[in-house]
Amino acid sequence: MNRLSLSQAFIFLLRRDLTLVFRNRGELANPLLFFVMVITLFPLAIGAIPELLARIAPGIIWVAALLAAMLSLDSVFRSDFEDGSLEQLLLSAHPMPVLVLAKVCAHWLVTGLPLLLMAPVLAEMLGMASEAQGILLLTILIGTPVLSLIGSIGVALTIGLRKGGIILSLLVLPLYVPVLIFAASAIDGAGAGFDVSPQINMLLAFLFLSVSLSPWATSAALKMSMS
Amino acid sequence: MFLWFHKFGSPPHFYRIAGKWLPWLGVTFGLLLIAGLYGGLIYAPADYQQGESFRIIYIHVPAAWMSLFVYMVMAFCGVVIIVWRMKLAEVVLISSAPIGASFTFLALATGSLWGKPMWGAWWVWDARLTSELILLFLYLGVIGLHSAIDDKRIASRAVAILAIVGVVNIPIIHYSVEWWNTLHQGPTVTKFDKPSIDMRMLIPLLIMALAFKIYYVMALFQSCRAELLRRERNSKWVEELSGSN
Amino acid sequence: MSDATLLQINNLSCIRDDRVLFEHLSLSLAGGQMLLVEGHNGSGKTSLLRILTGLKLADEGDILWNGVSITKLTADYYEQINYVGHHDGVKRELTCLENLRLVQAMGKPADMDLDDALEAVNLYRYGDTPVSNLSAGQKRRLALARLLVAESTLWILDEPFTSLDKKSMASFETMFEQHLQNQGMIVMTSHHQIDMPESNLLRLDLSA
Amino acid sequence: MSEFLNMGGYAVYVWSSYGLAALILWLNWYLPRRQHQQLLQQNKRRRHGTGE
Repeated sequence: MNRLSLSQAFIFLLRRDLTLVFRNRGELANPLLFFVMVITLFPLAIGAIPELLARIAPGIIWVAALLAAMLSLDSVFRSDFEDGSLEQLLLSAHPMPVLVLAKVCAHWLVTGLPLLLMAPVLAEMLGMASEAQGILLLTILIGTPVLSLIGSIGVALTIGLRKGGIILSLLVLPLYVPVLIFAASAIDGAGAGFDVSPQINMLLAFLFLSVSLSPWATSAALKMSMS
Repeated sequence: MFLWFHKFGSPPHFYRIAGKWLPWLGVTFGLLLIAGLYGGLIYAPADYQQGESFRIIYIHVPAAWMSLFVYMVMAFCGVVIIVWRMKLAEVVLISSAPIGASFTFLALATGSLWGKPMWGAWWVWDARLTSELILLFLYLGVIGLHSAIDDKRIASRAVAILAIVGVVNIPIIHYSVEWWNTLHQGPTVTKFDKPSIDMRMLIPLLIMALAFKIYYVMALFQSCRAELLRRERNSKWVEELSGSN
Repeated sequence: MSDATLLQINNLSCIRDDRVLFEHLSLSLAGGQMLLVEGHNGSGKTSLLRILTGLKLADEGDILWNGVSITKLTADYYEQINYVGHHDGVKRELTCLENLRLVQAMGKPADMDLDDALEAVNLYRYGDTPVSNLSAGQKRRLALARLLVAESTLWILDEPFTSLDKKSMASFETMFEQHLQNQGMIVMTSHHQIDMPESNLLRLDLSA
Repeated sequence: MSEFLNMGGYAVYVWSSYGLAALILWLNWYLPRRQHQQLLQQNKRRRHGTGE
């Protein structure tokens, strides 16, 4: 028998990770619930003033998405690290960055994508202008994979630590700043009726940059963490 | 060239050389500092708009420059660590982090001290201050990660990766923040570094910048020597060192 | 496999938190030979094995595979080795068969039917059982089944007989002998008494 | 002289900037130096402890 081709290996690992998640269905909803709850807290904290909420809705939704993405990150490599599957992946004959990309894709499909489905509901609850809602979805679609990709570097660096959680946020959040700026401003701009293609193009550029660079950094960091 | 690099990179050799250079660096720094202070505090005329308060830039601007410069040095060390696994680069990287963080903090604090009389508030979301704040977080991440990992050789590789990732992101973060700033506040905010600065103001600034750079090398050597002793305390050269004293 | 297949350890040193685990270690292993690494707890057995896999970097020295450093070979070397460490490296949520399929997908599949492999480690009945329902010994056997389904020359085994009973130990010893007869190589640690022919067995004691 | 110290009314801001800078630069130089000396002494003690 022959070794799997690279794309076959990629798809195999992606499917394996999805299978694993569906056999642990209980955890599937957690990041989404977190996302919804954080957003619910804002009207409670600052008062349910429609104009104010509509004004800050893009910011709230994006900050909540950012936190949800960050908190769910730990599960990308955690179980593989604990049961020894990760060292077997590192010793695989396939290039590690490709395998990392497969795992991050799977992770995004189960944590990032649900946010996309929930966002219109939340946008409506916060009274966001309907012109802005399409752009909101677009920014989440392009932006959350970037968060997963950058975040995976941080997880890989801290996976071996007993108290990795806090330090992970310290490492990852500053790197999320550009995505946050451009995504929130695109939604703002769309609400005010401006052309937001520059912001969307920037987000796309971030996506391409992080797809091509971050898997290398993540696999280097995983190698470091396993040694 | 490579041989020299290799020899310079050996811990005992660097330890000795750094010890020899330290006094000279100290003297150079002292002279530059006196010149810079004289130039900045006395020789340079007061700014026609900001009055005497502009003299804070002789601390603020060199500190801000150094905060970026030190991070570049760290990222360079990161590449050397990943590619050549050189011990000295590990020591330089981690010794640089607190110094760089200090410069960043100094830039932030002096920016705030300058902003109070100028803007009437201790903090405004000015592009440079915001970037410096994020840079400070990046430094704290490096320091935090290094101290969280017990095995120092593994910790060095971890911060090497982090520094490289950080340096790729710094320009992106910087321009994002700049862009965000013009979007929300308009370009009316007075900037420190005006393109047309008086020569009598500029020269002391450059002297101070040079003094800070020399200071960085001096503080770096000092703290590298301590770090080398700590890491290599069981090696032969350290034992010989304590024997000869 | 030709006779040229050779694993060389050159002047290897490993230092952990100031403590020298081993220093200037040199030896070589040819096809058909087995290296048994011995030593008390904390003498660096696991570290040596992990350095051999390339997961861990040595503080000094080099590992050569057919004369080429493994740090240069990476994927070409990984294709030649199989590692079973302290952790079983199997997913509890997946069934035995799914786990073995994953092993094949990530490595170089051997010409062995997965059912036959399960039969060989006496797990045939459990093919569709999730691993979470298996006992510790059964999980260990499943972990060792990776040696059969992914083709490799060098087996690196860290305490392979943990939680195994006498009977399964004996059957794995037969499997190891088979591998050596096919000019394979084994590097392993074990607290258990190994009942294998001494003729092609090398011993390395790290506590000395 | 007092005019110089007064800094055109900005004395608090200017001098606290320079003071802070002096403090931070001094700390970054002094702390590693002290550590270095402590390590040297520790080594000496260890050497004499095991050597004889």
